[in-house]
Amino acid sequence: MTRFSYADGIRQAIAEEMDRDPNVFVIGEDVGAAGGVFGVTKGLFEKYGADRLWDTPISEEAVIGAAIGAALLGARPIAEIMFGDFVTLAMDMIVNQAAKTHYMTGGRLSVPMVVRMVTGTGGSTSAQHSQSLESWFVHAPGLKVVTASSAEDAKGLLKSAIRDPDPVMFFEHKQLYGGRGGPAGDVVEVDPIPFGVGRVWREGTDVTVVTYLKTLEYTMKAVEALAEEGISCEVWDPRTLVPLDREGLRQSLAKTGRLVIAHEAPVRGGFGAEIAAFAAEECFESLRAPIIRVGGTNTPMPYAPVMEGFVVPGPERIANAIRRSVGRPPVVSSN
Amino acid sequence: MTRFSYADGIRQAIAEEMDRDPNVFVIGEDVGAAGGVFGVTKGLFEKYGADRLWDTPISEEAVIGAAIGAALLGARPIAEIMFGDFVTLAMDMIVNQAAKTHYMTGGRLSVPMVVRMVTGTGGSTSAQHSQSLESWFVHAPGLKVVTASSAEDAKGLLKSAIRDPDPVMFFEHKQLYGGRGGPAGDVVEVDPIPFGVGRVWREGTDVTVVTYLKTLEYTMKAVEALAEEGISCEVWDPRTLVPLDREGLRQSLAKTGRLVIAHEAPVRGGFGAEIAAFAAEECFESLRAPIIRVGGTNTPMPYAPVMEGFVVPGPERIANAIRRSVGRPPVVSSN
Amino acid sequence: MTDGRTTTRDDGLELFERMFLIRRFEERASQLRAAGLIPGFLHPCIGQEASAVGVCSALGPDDVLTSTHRGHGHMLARGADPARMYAELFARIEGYNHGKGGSLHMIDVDLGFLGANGIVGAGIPLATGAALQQKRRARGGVAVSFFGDGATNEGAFHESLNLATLWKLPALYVCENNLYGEFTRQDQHQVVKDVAQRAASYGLPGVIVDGNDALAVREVAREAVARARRGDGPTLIETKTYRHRGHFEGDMARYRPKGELEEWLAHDPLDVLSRRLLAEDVASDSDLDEVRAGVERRLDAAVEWATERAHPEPADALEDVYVDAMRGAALR
Amino acid sequence: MTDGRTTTRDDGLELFERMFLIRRFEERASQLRAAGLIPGFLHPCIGQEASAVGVCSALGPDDVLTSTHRGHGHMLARGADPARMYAELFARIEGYNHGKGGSLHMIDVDLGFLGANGIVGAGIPLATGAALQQKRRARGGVAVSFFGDGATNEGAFHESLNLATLWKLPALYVCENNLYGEFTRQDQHQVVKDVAQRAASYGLPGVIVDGNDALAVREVAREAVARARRGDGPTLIETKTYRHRGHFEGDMARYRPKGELEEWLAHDPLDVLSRRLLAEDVASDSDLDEVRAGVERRLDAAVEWATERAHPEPADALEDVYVDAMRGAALR
Ligand SMILES: Cc1ncc(C[n+]2csc(CCOP(=O)(O)OP(=O)(O)O)c2C)c(N)n1
Ligand SMILES: Cc1ncc(C[n+]2csc(CCOP(=O)(O)OP(=O)(O)O)c2C)c(N)n1
Ligand SMILES: [Mg+2]
Ligand SMILES: [Mg+2]
Repeated sequence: MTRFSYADGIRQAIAEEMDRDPNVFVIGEDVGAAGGVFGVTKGLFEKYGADRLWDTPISEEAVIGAAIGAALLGARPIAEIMFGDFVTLAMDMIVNQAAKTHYMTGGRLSVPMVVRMVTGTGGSTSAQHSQSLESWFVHAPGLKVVTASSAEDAKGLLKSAIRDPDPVMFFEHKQLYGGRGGPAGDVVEVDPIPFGVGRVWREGTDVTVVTYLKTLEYTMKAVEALAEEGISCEVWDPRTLVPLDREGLRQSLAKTGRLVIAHEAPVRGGFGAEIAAFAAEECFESLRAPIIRVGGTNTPMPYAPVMEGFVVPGPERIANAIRRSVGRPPVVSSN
Repeated sequence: MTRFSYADGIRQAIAEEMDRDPNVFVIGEDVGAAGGVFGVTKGLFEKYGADRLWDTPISEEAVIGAAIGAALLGARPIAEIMFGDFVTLAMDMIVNQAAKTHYMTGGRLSVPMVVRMVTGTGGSTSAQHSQSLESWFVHAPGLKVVTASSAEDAKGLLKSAIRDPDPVMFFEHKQLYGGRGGPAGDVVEVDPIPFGVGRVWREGTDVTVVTYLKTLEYTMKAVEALAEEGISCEVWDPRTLVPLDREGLRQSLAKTGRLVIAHEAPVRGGFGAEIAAFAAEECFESLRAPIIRVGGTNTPMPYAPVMEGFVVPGPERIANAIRRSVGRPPVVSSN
Repeated sequence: MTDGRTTTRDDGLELFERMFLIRRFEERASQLRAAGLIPGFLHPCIGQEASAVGVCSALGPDDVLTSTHRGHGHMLARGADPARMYAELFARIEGYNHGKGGSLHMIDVDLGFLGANGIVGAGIPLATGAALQQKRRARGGVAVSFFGDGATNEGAFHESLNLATLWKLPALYVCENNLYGEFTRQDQHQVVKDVAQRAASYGLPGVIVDGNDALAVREVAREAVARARRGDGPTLIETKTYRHRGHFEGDMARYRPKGELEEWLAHDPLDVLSRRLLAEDVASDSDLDEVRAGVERRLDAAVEWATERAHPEPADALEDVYVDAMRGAALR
Repeated sequence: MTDGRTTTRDDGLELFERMFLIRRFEERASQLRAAGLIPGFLHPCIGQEASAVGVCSALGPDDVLTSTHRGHGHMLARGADPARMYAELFARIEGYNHGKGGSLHMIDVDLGFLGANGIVGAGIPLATGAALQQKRRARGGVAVSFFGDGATNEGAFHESLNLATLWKLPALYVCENNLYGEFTRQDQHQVVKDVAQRAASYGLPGVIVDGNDALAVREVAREAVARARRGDGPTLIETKTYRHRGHFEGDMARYRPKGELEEWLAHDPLDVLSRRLLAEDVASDSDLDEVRAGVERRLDAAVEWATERAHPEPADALEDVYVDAMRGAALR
């Protein structure tokens, strides 16, 4: 049986791209000798050495800045932000520098950098180690934004991200890694996955559910249950939020006429708003029911597991949103 | 005749609140002795002295952090970020600290701080001095977000912001100030304006246009012209993006059935998405036409005036969006 | 001390009690986590007790503090209630933060303990602002910021110390140099050997002290507090210490050179103090045993109390986002 | 120089030419802005020419630089074309950045001039990363970062110098201390008198030099470059200088103490050099006049050329957001 975890996918993508291109290197806090806090880069330091994996001080701004500066001279750095929440310390570098460089220079310089970020909730890591900030970067022109929802996608999308000539924000959900500490899994061949091509995880006719990262898993659970109630859901994963596969989504909506968007980030101002706005602008004639967003409550992340579970939308809440979308009453109390 | 500029409104709100409450102070780069880069705090240093206006080094993170720390001990600091783009350097302090403190501490501490920010385009200040970042903060639970579109609103909303027990992000558009250097205007009495109450700048029946800051001015121009074409527009300014006056907007949409949202920030992931999503979720039955967002192009801000004018939506582009919303053809080429 | 002793019996035993309380609080927390009672991260400060207790014993009631991810020791040194701390770690309503914060965000408002922090370095600007307000209200209060060696590479450290010296703020910047930032040894994250050297950048005193010697730490802290209260500005104190455990519960600390831990264990802060108390005849073995037994009883009771506290309701998650939430209605 | 002179005729005149070019480029820019040809901000570097020219004259073709909002001097000192610079300031297609950047973001890729920057301090990490890549590719190139006294209070400065010393990067950190950050005098923004003192925090040499003496600046820069190329790591250089004008065009600089400007005018970098060349008999008055006339002719031509360049089309604003925009389709 093939053992191939999400962490394996990421590690293999990095290794294969490092083999392919000497300009690729990894930079971040404890990414080298220690193999990363989540064990994602484990074993790479031994194989590739200190010139390909740069362990840094705790200096997020300078670390991202250094990645950008190296990229300006032709490197292909993969910078890691340990928990996505810490990206708040490098926003100037990412948004004012990396994102705008190509534009401000009239196309004369570019920043082929990847910023890998652990995102999302899990294990009561509470308010400062749990955020899902993808929508900020969607609103920063010049960046591409990737969310990887499976091991294969992680590998294929990361390969594309590393080869991409533009700065790419790469979101990895901490609950998807598949456990630190175990031995590395099998090598599975995955080609680079082109940006801007969504993935249909399940076909359906009644409702389109747009979702990604850990919430995709919850959604799959929800829609399986709903199938037994006779509700046919199409589960659509954008894979890259920028660029967005507008055609793919349009086609799905033309078929189903109903839209539910589910993600872990707080609803207000989240990426779901952008999807909803797109649909209400460009697919209005297809829509047969109000759009529904299911997302994190508009709160920071609490510590207590019971509250954490309330904040993050799970299968029940997603299922009830879908039921509502097709005019069915909710089942059990939804939070 | 009353001379009362937007800058006057802000300056007077600060002065009156400083008179009222010794815990109020201003902190920022060149806000004191120099009176601010836009002259907004001119004259206050002479009157209130160095203990009420703290001129800081160029250290955005520590400046906002210092404001938060002081607020934890009961101060009511008004911190200034000179150009909104520089807020990227203080995102950890604002989002991971100020916004979450009340929540993380189970309600035991709070951060009654205002962050004033110059926002928007004008005068070819190009990519790093022109951004409109309000939607990031809308997506950060724990913050309130205010956009002041007129002199009166600036004064009344800032007073409320200073008195508010929570951290408030206060956006001031650089083109609204009314020119640096002139003498201070007349004192106009304005009461604190409650948060969460939108303002109808013009009543109408065909289309609701949601807009704020400088774009409100352009919108007013556009709708005046459209009135002659027989299109009746309701211009609705949320004034506070968080909290949002959902009821007010709902009522307007119930009347008009059509929605156009206009702002300067790039469309993708902008606040317009949140408004569109709200309408498509909660006012779906009212909607008679696709929602239209008019916003900045999804680009950084270019330097050349002709390009700058193209990026920022002006009266023509707004008018054409409204025409499209009611099924009329565009007039002149819209960008 | 006039009689050649470094301290008195009461004082010596009180310091020892605080330090032993921290040690045992952390050891028990580790077991409680293994037993499934604590859901989140734990960063034990075992080995660093003297630094926390030495500094906090130099403070007065108006003083305030900010801390780090490794904050239990600071909080207990300041006098916090271990029962409510355990309740918070267990994510219960009666925990310090009503179960919303956990280890990384714990506070005690009454004690001026403004919070642990999950962001490395973030407590430093906050303490700086607190010091600013202390100065503004002119009641003689100071603000203390604890942080690690790794945190001194963050911009927040730099900007804050510059502000504080410029404005002569009544602040203490206490760097607990435990030789590691996460899995990275100090010589792999900065070239300077002594963090105190960084004081030169800002024009404030930079003092180095044996961080495992509570009395020595207290002495430099007292001087710094006096200086701050006099209006002479902040001090950077570097306490040289070591964490006996891994970075967090679960980290086996394999990155350490052989023998390093043993060396530091031989300089355990509890032993340093108890040996001194015994050698100077300030306290007896049975005094110390009594203190130890008292602490165990107190912690037994604390754990028991905490274990019996109620869990929050899921929907409590919606509370406390805003002080003024306009009854929740308008904030969606 | 073996004959007791500090330099040769060719070299001396070349330095003078560069400095005079910068001076006159800026003076003309000011007039051109007043005449309405330049729409955006201008931060003139008049008075600081020796620092830019001194450092850049110590560099080789593989070296790269980052600059600040006050970047025209650095760019011209590196050899950039004033005509394309004016074209950029005029926001024309043939400007260095196709009219998309303006003064704050100007670059010359061929010269390794990685850009002015609108964010104070932001060029420092970028240069650090460039130095990292210089080290990785091991061709002996260095990276230079210019920044002001005010920028040294930003976290970016601190974090970058720590990285660079840790990794012994081939970098020069050149702080042009012109006594002010915007309208705030140095003693109002930091306690230390010499920025070079901050080197102590990172363990790299901190060198102070008369920033108005191009030859002195060049000497310390050469040493720093040699050190970097040898693999011995970065150097912090503080060039003591002064801006004769306000912070930006339009600022009347009323915040200056009386007499300060006059003192510095008496130590004008152009005079410092020309006086030396004359005193040492390296060049004559007519040599200098010839250089001046040549510069004026060059700038006449540059302005004329730039004035005649085409404006971009409004819709050009949509280009250059991404290298790989997938034909624009998917990026909305
Ligand atoms: C901004 C930020 N970066 C990284 C981390 C992850 N992290 C948590 S603790 C830690 C090490 C801190 O080292 P130090 O400051 O020496 O404190 P110590 O753990 O030794 O007490 C790191 C890197 C974080 N929490 N915040
Ligand atoms: C992050 C940031 N904060 C503030 C500003 C506004 N600003 C532009 S230049 C400047 C002063 C910079 O001083 P210094 O570093 O000494 O450089 P100088 O202008 O003296 O050359 C300031 C505050 C900015 N551009 N970026
Ligand atoms: Mg440490
Ligand atoms: Mg300066």
